[in-house]
Amino acid sequence: MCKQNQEMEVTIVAYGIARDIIGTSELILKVDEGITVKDMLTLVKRKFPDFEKLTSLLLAVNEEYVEENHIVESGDELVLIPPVSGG
Amino acid sequence: MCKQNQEMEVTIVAYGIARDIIGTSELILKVDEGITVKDMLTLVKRKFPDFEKLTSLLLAVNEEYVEENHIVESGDELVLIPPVSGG
Amino acid sequence: MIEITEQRIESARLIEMVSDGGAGAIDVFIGTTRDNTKGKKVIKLEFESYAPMAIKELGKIVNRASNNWNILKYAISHRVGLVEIGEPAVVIAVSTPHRADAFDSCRFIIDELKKTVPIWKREFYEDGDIWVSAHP
Amino acid sequence: MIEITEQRIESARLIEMVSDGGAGAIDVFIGTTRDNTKGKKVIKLEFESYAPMAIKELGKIVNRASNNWNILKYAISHRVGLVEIGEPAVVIAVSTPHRADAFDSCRFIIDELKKTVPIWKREFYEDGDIWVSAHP
Repeated sequence: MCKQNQEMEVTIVAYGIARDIIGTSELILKVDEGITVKDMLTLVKRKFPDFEKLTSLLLAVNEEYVEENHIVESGDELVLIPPVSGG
Repeated sequence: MCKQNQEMEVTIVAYGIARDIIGTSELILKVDEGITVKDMLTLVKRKFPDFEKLTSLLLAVNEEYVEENHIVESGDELVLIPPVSGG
Repeated sequence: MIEITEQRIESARLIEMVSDGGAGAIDVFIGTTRDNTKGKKVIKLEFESYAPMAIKELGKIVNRASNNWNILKYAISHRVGLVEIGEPAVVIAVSTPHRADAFDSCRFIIDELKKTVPIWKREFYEDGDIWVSAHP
Repeated sequence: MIEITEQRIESARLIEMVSDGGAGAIDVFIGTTRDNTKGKKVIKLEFESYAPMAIKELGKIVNRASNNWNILKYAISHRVGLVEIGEPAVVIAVSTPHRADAFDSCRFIIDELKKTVPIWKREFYEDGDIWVSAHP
Protein backbone atom coordinates (compact mmCIF):
# COMPACT_ATOMS: atom_id res chain seq x y z
CA MET A 1 0.00 0.00 0.00
CA CYS A 2 1.40 3.33 -0.84
CA LYS A 3 0.88 6.35 1.40
CA GLN A 4 -0.82 9.30 -0.31
CA ASN A 5 0.72 12.70 0.24
CA GLN A 6 -1.51 14.99 2.26
CA GLU A 7 -2.69 17.96 0.24
CA MET A 8 -3.16 21.53 1.42
CA GLU A 9 -4.68 24.61 -0.10
CA VAL A 10 -2.50 27.68 -0.39
CA THR A 11 -3.29 31.22 -1.51
CA ILE A 12 -0.63 33.09 -3.45
CA VAL A 13 -0.94 36.85 -3.78
CA ALA A 14 0.35 38.45 -6.97
CA TYR A 15 1.54 42.03 -7.55
CA GLY A 16 2.55 43.98 -10.62
CA ILE A 17 3.13 41.99 -13.77
CA ALA A 18 2.53 38.76 -11.83
CA ARG A 19 -1.06 39.83 -11.27
CA ASP A 20 -1.40 40.72 -14.96
CA ILE A 21 -0.11 37.28 -15.98
CA ILE A 22 -2.40 35.39 -13.61
CA GLY A 23 -5.31 37.70 -14.37
CA THR A 24 -6.24 38.10 -10.71
CA SER A 25 -4.48 39.13 -7.52
CA GLU A 26 -4.98 35.85 -5.66
CA LEU A 27 -4.23 32.38 -6.91
CA ILE A 28 -5.50 29.38 -4.93
CA LEU A 29 -3.59 26.12 -5.43
CA LYS A 30 -3.81 22.63 -4.04
CA VAL A 31 -0.29 21.41 -3.33
CA ASP A 32 1.40 18.54 -1.51
CA GLU A 33 2.32 19.17 2.09
CA GLY A 34 6.06 19.67 2.47
CA ILE A 35 6.35 21.38 -0.90
CA THR A 36 9.41 23.62 -1.36
CA VAL A 37 9.36 27.17 -2.66
CA LYS A 38 11.22 25.96 -5.74
CA ASP A 39 8.57 23.36 -6.56
CA MET A 40 5.78 25.84 -5.93
CA LEU A 41 7.36 28.27 -8.42
CA THR A 42 7.72 25.45 -10.96
CA LEU A 43 4.01 24.72 -10.54
CA VAL A 44 3.07 28.36 -11.04
CA LYS A 45 5.26 28.63 -14.15
CA ARG A 46 3.74 25.47 -15.61
CA LYS A 47 0.23 26.87 -15.10
CA PHE A 48 1.20 30.31 -16.48
CA PRO A 49 4.04 29.93 -19.00
CA ASP A 50 4.36 33.73 -19.38
CA PHE A 51 6.29 33.73 -16.10
CA GLU A 52 9.17 32.09 -17.99
CA LYS A 53 9.62 35.36 -19.89
CA LEU A 54 10.34 37.37 -16.76
CA THR A 55 13.86 38.30 -15.66
CA SER A 56 13.18 36.62 -12.32
CA LEU A 57 10.38 35.30 -10.13
CA LEU A 58 10.59 34.81 -6.38
CA LEU A 59 8.14 33.69 -3.73
CA ALA A 60 8.14 35.64 -0.48
CA VAL A 61 7.04 33.68 2.57
CA ASN A 62 5.64 35.63 5.52
CA GLU A 63 7.12 38.89 4.22
CA GLU A 64 10.64 37.49 3.82
CA TYR A 65 12.80 36.29 0.96
CA VAL A 66 13.60 32.62 1.56
CA GLU A 67 15.89 29.96 0.11
CA GLU A 68 14.64 27.80 -2.78
CA ASN A 69 14.45 24.72 -0.56
CA HIS A 70 12.38 26.44 2.11
CA ILE A 71 9.31 24.32 2.98
CA VAL A 72 5.96 26.05 2.66
CA GLU A 73 3.60 25.51 5.60
CA SER A 74 -0.16 25.75 5.58
CA GLY A 75 -1.22 29.27 6.57
CA ASP A 76 2.00 30.94 5.32
CA GLU A 77 1.57 34.32 3.63
CA LEU A 78 2.77 33.68 0.08
CA VAL A 79 3.49 36.46 -2.40
CA LEU A 80 4.86 36.25 -5.93
CA ILE A 81 7.65 38.78 -6.42
CA PRO A 82 8.35 39.64 -10.08
CA PRO A 83 11.42 41.83 -10.82
CA VAL A 84 11.24 44.89 -8.55
CA SER A 85 11.54 48.41 -9.96
CA GLY A 86 11.10 50.88 -7.13
CA GLY A 87 12.88 54.21 -6.79
CA MET B 1 73.74 107.05 -12.42
CA CYS B 2 71.41 104.29 -11.39
CA LYS B 3 67.74 104.32 -12.34
CA GLN B 4 65.33 104.21 -9.38
CA ASN B 5 62.46 101.76 -9.56
CA GLN B 6 59.10 103.48 -9.84
CA GLU B 7 56.97 102.91 -6.77
CA MET B 8 53.22 102.39 -6.61
CA GLU B 9 50.70 102.25 -3.82
CA VAL B 10 48.54 99.15 -3.53
CA THR B 11 45.64 98.28 -1.26
CA ILE B 12 45.35 94.71 -0.06
CA VAL B 13 42.04 93.57 1.41
CA ALA B 14 42.14 90.94 4.15
CA TYR B 15 39.43 88.48 5.20
CA GLY B 16 39.12 85.99 8.05
CA ILE B 17 42.26 85.28 10.02
CA ALA B 18 44.25 87.51 7.65
CA ARG B 19 42.27 90.50 8.85
CA ASP B 20 42.83 89.44 12.47
CA ILE B 21 46.60 89.20 11.90
CA ILE B 22 46.85 92.58 10.17
CA GLY B 23 44.41 94.14 12.64
CA THR B 24 42.43 95.89 9.90
CA SER B 25 40.66 94.87 6.71
CA GLU B 26 42.75 97.00 4.35
CA LEU B 27 46.51 97.18 4.17
CA ILE B 28 48.13 99.92 2.08
CA LEU B 29 51.65 99.22 0.85
CA LYS B 30 54.23 101.05 -1.28
CA VAL B 31 55.81 98.52 -3.62
CA ASP B 32 58.05 98.54 -6.67
CA GLU B 33 56.28 98.51 -10.01
CA GLY B 34 56.56 95.13 -11.65
CA ILE B 35 56.39 93.28 -8.34
CA THR B 36 55.25 89.65 -8.50
CA VAL B 37 52.57 88.08 -6.34
CA LYS B 38 55.27 85.95 -4.72
CA ASP B 39 57.33 89.00 -3.68
CA MET B 40 54.24 90.82 -2.45
CA LEU B 41 53.38 87.85 -0.20
CA THR B 42 56.97 87.79 1.10
CA LEU B 43 56.65 91.47 1.97
CA VAL B 44 53.36 90.89 3.80
CA LYS B 45 54.81 87.95 5.75
CA ARG B 46 57.89 90.01 6.73
CA LYS B 47 55.62 92.78 8.05
CA PHE B 48 53.31 90.32 9.84
CA PRO B 49 55.27 87.20 10.84
CA ASP B 50 52.09 85.47 12.13
CA PHE B 51 51.24 84.68 8.51
CA GLU B 52 54.10 82.15 8.57
CA LYS B 53 52.02 80.06 10.98
CA LEU B 54 49.15 79.61 8.51
CA THR B 55 48.70 76.45 6.45
CA SER B 56 48.75 78.60 3.31
CA LEU B 57 48.45 82.19 2.11
CA LEU B 58 47.46 83.24 -1.40
CA LEU B 59 46.89 86.57 -3.09
CA ALA B 60 43.88 86.83 -5.37
CA VAL B 61 44.21 89.37 -8.18
CA ASN B 62 40.99 90.77 -9.66
CA GLU B 63 38.90 87.95 -8.16
CA GLU B 64 41.10 85.19 -9.59
CA TYR B 65 43.78 82.85 -8.28
CA VAL B 66 47.02 83.59 -10.16
CA GLU B 67 50.48 82.07 -10.54
CA GLU B 68 53.25 83.10 -8.12
CA ASN B 69 55.11 84.99 -10.85
CA HIS B 70 52.06 87.01 -11.90
CA ILE B 71 52.91 90.74 -12.06
CA VAL B 72 50.74 93.03 -9.97
CA GLU B 73 49.55 96.16 -11.78
CA SER B 74 48.50 99.45 -10.22
CA GLY B 75 44.73 99.43 -9.70
CA ASP B 76 44.45 95.63 -9.38
CA GLU B 77 41.99 94.33 -6.79
CA LEU B 78 44.22 92.46 -4.33
CA VAL B 79 42.86 90.16 -1.65
CA LEU B 80 44.73 87.99 0.84
CA ILE B 81 43.28 84.47 0.91
CA PRO B 82 44.09 82.51 4.09
CA PRO B 83 43.11 78.79 4.16
CA VAL B 84 39.46 78.53 3.11
CA SER B 85 36.92 76.62 5.22
CA GLY B 86 33.51 76.98 3.62
CA GLY B 87 30.84 74.32 3.56
CA MET C 1 11.31 56.82 9.64
CA ILE C 2 10.27 54.50 6.83
CA GLU C 3 6.96 54.90 5.01
CA ILE C 4 5.09 53.87 1.89
CA THR C 5 2.64 56.61 1.05
CA GLU C 6 -0.03 57.57 -1.46
CA GLN C 7 0.51 61.26 -0.72
CA ARG C 8 2.88 63.58 -2.54
CA ILE C 9 6.23 63.42 -0.72
CA GLU C 10 7.43 66.71 0.74
CA SER C 11 11.24 66.58 0.91
CA ALA C 12 11.27 69.42 3.45
CA ARG C 13 9.42 67.22 5.96
CA LEU C 14 12.03 64.46 5.65
CA ILE C 15 14.91 66.94 5.92
CA GLU C 16 13.33 68.31 9.10
CA MET C 17 13.06 64.76 10.47
CA VAL C 18 16.78 64.03 10.07
CA SER C 19 18.02 67.36 11.42
CA ASP C 20 20.33 66.81 14.38
CA GLY C 21 22.67 69.02 16.38
CA GLY C 22 25.41 66.41 15.92
CA ALA C 23 25.01 66.40 12.14
CA GLY C 24 27.51 68.14 9.89
CA ALA C 25 25.96 66.74 6.74
CA ILE C 26 22.60 65.72 5.34
CA ASP C 27 22.33 64.02 1.99
CA VAL C 28 18.93 63.84 0.34
CA PHE C 29 18.21 61.70 -2.68
CA ILE C 30 15.02 62.42 -4.61
CA GLY C 31 13.98 60.00 -7.33
CA THR C 32 11.67 61.89 -9.66
CA THR C 33 9.52 60.60 -12.48
CA ARG C 34 11.16 61.35 -15.83
CA ASP C 35 9.23 62.34 -18.94
CA ASN C 36 11.17 59.89 -21.11
CA THR C 37 12.78 56.44 -21.05
CA LYS C 38 15.22 55.45 -23.76
CA GLY C 39 13.84 58.15 -26.03
CA LYS C 40 10.20 57.16 -25.47
CA LYS C 41 7.80 59.76 -24.07
CA VAL C 42 6.40 58.77 -20.68
CA ILE C 43 2.94 60.16 -19.89
CA LYS C 44 2.51 58.97 -16.30
CA LEU C 45 3.79 56.40 -13.84
CA GLU C 46 2.20 54.17 -11.31
CA PHE C 47 3.88 52.44 -8.38
CA GLU C 48 2.55 49.44 -6.55
CA SER C 49 4.06 47.84 -3.47
CA TYR C 50 3.76 44.88 -1.16
CA ALA C 51 3.91 47.41 1.62
CA PRO C 52 4.51 45.43 4.85
CA MET C 53 7.39 43.54 3.25
CA ALA C 54 8.72 46.68 1.55
CA ILE C 55 8.95 48.39 4.95
CA LYS C 56 10.69 45.34 6.45
CA GLU C 57 13.20 45.18 3.58
CA LEU C 58 13.92 48.90 3.88
CA GLY C 59 14.54 48.37 7.60
CA LYS C 60 17.10 45.66 6.78
CA ILE C 61 18.83 47.96 4.29
CA VAL C 62 19.03 50.73 6.90
CA ASN C 63 20.46 48.27 9.43
CA ARG C 64 23.19 47.28 6.99
CA ALA C 65 23.88 50.94 6.24
CA SER C 66 24.11 51.72 9.97
CA ASN C 67 26.70 48.99 10.38
CA ASN C 68 28.85 50.59 7.69
CA TRP C 69 28.38 54.30 8.32
CA ASN C 70 27.73 56.62 11.25
CA ILE C 71 24.07 57.46 10.59
CA LEU C 72 22.46 59.82 13.09
CA LYS C 73 18.94 59.90 11.64
CA TYR C 74 17.26 58.69 8.46
CA ALA C 75 13.93 59.15 6.72
CA ILE C 76 12.73 57.15 3.72
CA SER C 77 9.46 57.69 1.91
CA HIS C 78 8.30 55.83 -1.21
CA ARG C 79 5.23 56.91 -3.10
CA VAL C 80 2.68 54.44 -4.47
CA GLY C 81 -0.23 54.97 -6.81
CA LEU C 82 -0.25 57.40 -9.70
CA VAL C 83 2.72 59.79 -9.82
CA GLU C 84 2.74 62.74 -12.21
CA ILE C 85 5.85 63.59 -14.23
CA GLY C 86 8.38 65.58 -12.20
CA GLU C 87 7.00 64.49 -8.84
CA PRO C 88 9.13 62.58 -6.35
CA ALA C 89 8.63 58.81 -6.32
CA VAL C 90 11.11 58.30 -3.50
CA VAL C 91 12.96 60.52 -1.05
CA ILE C 92 15.81 59.33 1.17
CA ALA C 93 17.38 61.67 3.74
CA VAL C 94 20.32 60.76 5.96
CA SER C 95 22.16 62.85 8.53
CA THR C 96 25.72 62.06 9.62
CA PRO C 97 28.51 63.88 11.47
CA HIS C 98 30.69 64.03 8.33
CA ARG C 99 29.75 64.29 4.68
CA ALA C 100 31.36 61.16 3.22
CA ASP C 101 29.06 58.98 5.34
CA ALA C 102 25.99 60.93 4.22
CA PHE C 103 26.74 60.46 0.53
CA ASP C 104 27.84 56.82 0.87
CA SER C 105 24.92 55.68 3.02
CA CYS C 106 22.26 57.52 1.01
CA ARG C 107 23.57 56.04 -2.21
CA PHE C 108 23.74 52.57 -0.68
CA ILE C 109 20.11 52.81 0.43
CA ILE C 110 18.74 53.80 -2.99
CA ASP C 111 20.93 51.22 -4.78
CA GLU C 112 19.72 48.42 -2.49
CA LEU C 113 16.12 49.65 -2.57
CA LYS C 114 16.13 49.16 -6.32
CA LYS C 115 17.45 45.60 -5.96
CA THR C 116 15.33 44.03 -3.23
CA VAL C 117 12.38 46.13 -2.07
CA PRO C 118 9.04 44.79 -3.40
CA ILE C 119 7.86 47.90 -5.25
CA TRP C 120 6.92 47.88 -8.92
CA LYS C 121 6.82 50.69 -11.45
CA ARG C 122 4.52 50.79 -14.46
CA GLU C 123 5.31 53.32 -17.17
CA PHE C 124 2.55 54.55 -19.45
CA TYR C 125 3.41 55.70 -22.99
CA GLU C 126 1.20 57.08 -25.72
CA ASP C 127 0.93 53.58 -27.22
CA GLY C 128 0.83 51.28 -24.20
CA ASP C 129 2.49 50.54 -20.90
CA ILE C 130 5.12 48.28 -19.34
CA TRP C 131 6.16 47.03 -15.94
CA VAL C 132 9.72 48.34 -15.70
CA SER C 133 12.52 45.73 -15.50
CA ALA C 134 10.08 42.82 -15.79
CA HIS C 135 11.61 41.46 -18.98
CA PRO C 136 15.27 40.91 -19.92
CA MET D 1 21.72 79.46 -9.46
CA ILE D 2 24.65 80.41 -7.25
CA GLU D 3 24.26 82.69 -4.26
CA ILE D 4 25.97 83.85 -1.08
CA THR D 5 23.30 84.84 1.39
CA GLU D 6 22.83 86.18 4.90
CA GLN D 7 19.35 84.62 5.08
CA ARG D 8 18.53 81.17 6.40
CA ILE D 9 18.71 78.75 3.47
CA GLU D 10 15.48 76.94 2.65
CA SER D 11 16.39 73.63 0.98
CA ALA D 12 12.88 73.33 -0.45
CA ARG D 13 13.45 76.45 -2.55
CA LEU D 14 16.62 75.01 -4.07
CA ILE D 15 14.96 71.65 -4.73
CA GLU D 16 12.14 73.48 -6.52
CA MET D 17 14.71 75.36 -8.62
CA VAL D 18 16.36 72.18 -9.93
CA SER D 19 13.13 70.29 -10.64
CA ASP D 20 12.99 69.27 -14.30
CA GLY D 21 10.77 66.97 -16.34
CA GLY D 22 13.90 65.30 -17.74
CA ALA D 23 15.29 64.59 -14.28
CA GLY D 24 15.18 61.12 -12.79
CA ALA D 25 17.30 62.10 -9.82
CA ILE D 26 18.00 65.05 -7.57
CA ASP D 27 20.77 64.94 -5.00
CA VAL D 28 20.80 67.55 -2.29
CA PHE D 29 23.73 68.10 0.03
CA ILE D 30 23.12 70.14 3.16
CA GLY D 31 26.10 71.14 5.26
CA THR D 32 24.78 71.89 8.74
CA THR D 33 26.56 73.46 11.69
CA ARG D 34 27.57 70.79 14.18
CA ASP D 35 27.46 71.26 17.95
CA ASN D 36 30.94 69.78 18.39
CA THR D 37 34.36 69.56 16.72
CA LYS D 38 36.86 66.94 17.86
CA GLY D 39 35.00 66.62 21.16
CA LYS D 40 34.85 70.35 21.81
CA LYS D 41 31.45 71.98 22.24
CA VAL D 42 30.68 74.55 19.55
CA ILE D 43 28.35 77.38 20.60
CA LYS D 44 27.93 79.20 17.29
CA LEU D 45 29.56 79.66 13.91
CA GLU D 46 30.21 82.58 11.68
CA PHE D 47 30.98 82.52 7.98
CA GLU D 48 32.65 85.26 6.02
CA SER D 49 33.23 85.36 2.30
CA TYR D 50 34.91 87.30 -0.44
CA ALA D 51 31.58 87.08 -2.22
CA PRO D 52 32.23 88.16 -5.85
CA MET D 53 35.20 85.80 -6.12
CA ALA D 54 33.35 83.04 -4.24
CA ILE D 55 30.56 83.19 -6.81
CA LYS D 56 33.08 83.14 -9.68
CA GLU D 57 34.90 80.13 -8.20
CA LEU D 58 31.63 78.27 -7.68
CA GLY D 59 30.81 78.96 -11.33
CA LYS D 60 34.11 77.39 -12.38
CA ILE D 61 33.41 74.33 -10.23
CA VAL D 62 29.97 73.92 -11.79
CA ASN D 63 31.50 74.22 -15.28
CA ARG D 64 33.96 71.45 -14.50
CA ALA D 65 31.14 69.34 -13.06
CA SER D 66 29.05 69.92 -16.19
CA ASN D 67 31.92 68.67 -18.34
CA ASN D 68 32.00 65.43 -16.37
CA TRP D 69 28.34 64.73 -15.69
CA ASN D 70 24.98 65.33 -17.32
CA ILE D 71 23.66 68.11 -15.09
CA LEU D 72 20.21 69.45 -15.98
CA LYS D 73 19.92 72.13 -13.30
CA TYR D 74 21.86 73.16 -10.21
CA ALA D 75 21.38 75.48 -7.26
CA ILE D 76 24.06 76.40 -4.74
CA SER D 77 23.53 78.62 -1.72
CA HIS D 78 26.15 79.41 0.93
CA ARG D 79 25.23 81.24 4.09
CA VAL D 80 27.39 84.00 5.58
CA GLY D 81 27.19 85.74 8.93
CA LEU D 82 26.14 84.09 12.16
CA VAL D 83 24.71 80.57 11.78
CA GLU D 84 23.02 78.84 14.71
CA ILE D 85 23.75 75.18 15.50
CA GLY D 86 21.73 72.81 13.30
CA GLU D 87 21.10 75.38 10.59
CA PRO D 88 22.32 74.86 7.03
CA ALA D 89 25.57 76.61 6.14
CA VAL D 90 25.48 75.39 2.55
CA VAL D 91 22.95 73.66 0.31
CA ILE D 92 23.80 72.16 -3.08
CA ALA D 93 21.06 70.67 -5.27
CA VAL D 94 21.68 69.00 -8.63
CA SER D 95 19.22 67.34 -11.01
CA THR D 96 20.32 64.76 -13.58
CA PRO D 97 18.60 62.16 -15.77
CA HIS D 98 20.18 59.27 -13.83
CA ARG D 99 21.16 58.99 -10.19
CA ALA D 100 24.88 58.23 -10.42
CA ASP D 101 25.48 61.64 -12.01
CA ALA D 102 23.49 63.39 -9.28
CA PHE D 103 25.52 61.83 -6.46
CA ASP D 104 28.87 62.24 -8.22
CA SER D 105 28.41 65.84 -9.29
CA CYS D 106 26.93 67.00 -5.98
CA ARG D 107 29.82 65.43 -4.08
CA PHE D 108 32.35 66.93 -6.47
CA ILE D 109 30.88 70.40 -5.98
CA ILE D 110 31.03 70.30 -2.16
CA ASP D 111 34.52 68.75 -2.18
CA GLU D 112 35.86 71.46 -4.52
CA LEU D 113 33.97 74.21 -2.68
CA LYS D 114 35.88 73.31 0.46
CA LYS D 115 39.21 73.48 -1.39
CA THR D 116 39.06 76.69 -3.39
CA VAL D 117 36.08 78.93 -2.66
CA PRO D 118 37.02 82.01 -0.57
CA ILE D 119 34.72 81.44 2.40
CA TRP D 120 35.96 81.24 5.98
CA LYS D 121 34.40 79.63 9.02
CA ARG D 122 34.97 80.78 12.58
CA GLU D 123 33.93 78.42 15.35
CA PHE D 124 33.10 79.80 18.78
CA TYR D 125 33.66 77.63 21.87
CA GLU D 126 32.98 78.34 25.52
CA ASP D 127 36.62 79.38 25.94
CA GLY D 128 37.49 81.14 22.70
CA ASP D 129 37.24 80.84 18.93
CA ILE D 130 39.26 79.72 15.90
CA TRP D 131 39.28 80.21 12.15
CA VAL D 132 38.79 76.64 10.92
CA SER D 133 41.68 75.10 8.92
CA ALA D 134 43.85 78.21 9.31
CA HIS D 135 46.66 76.42 11.12
CA PRO D 136 48.33 73.08 10.37
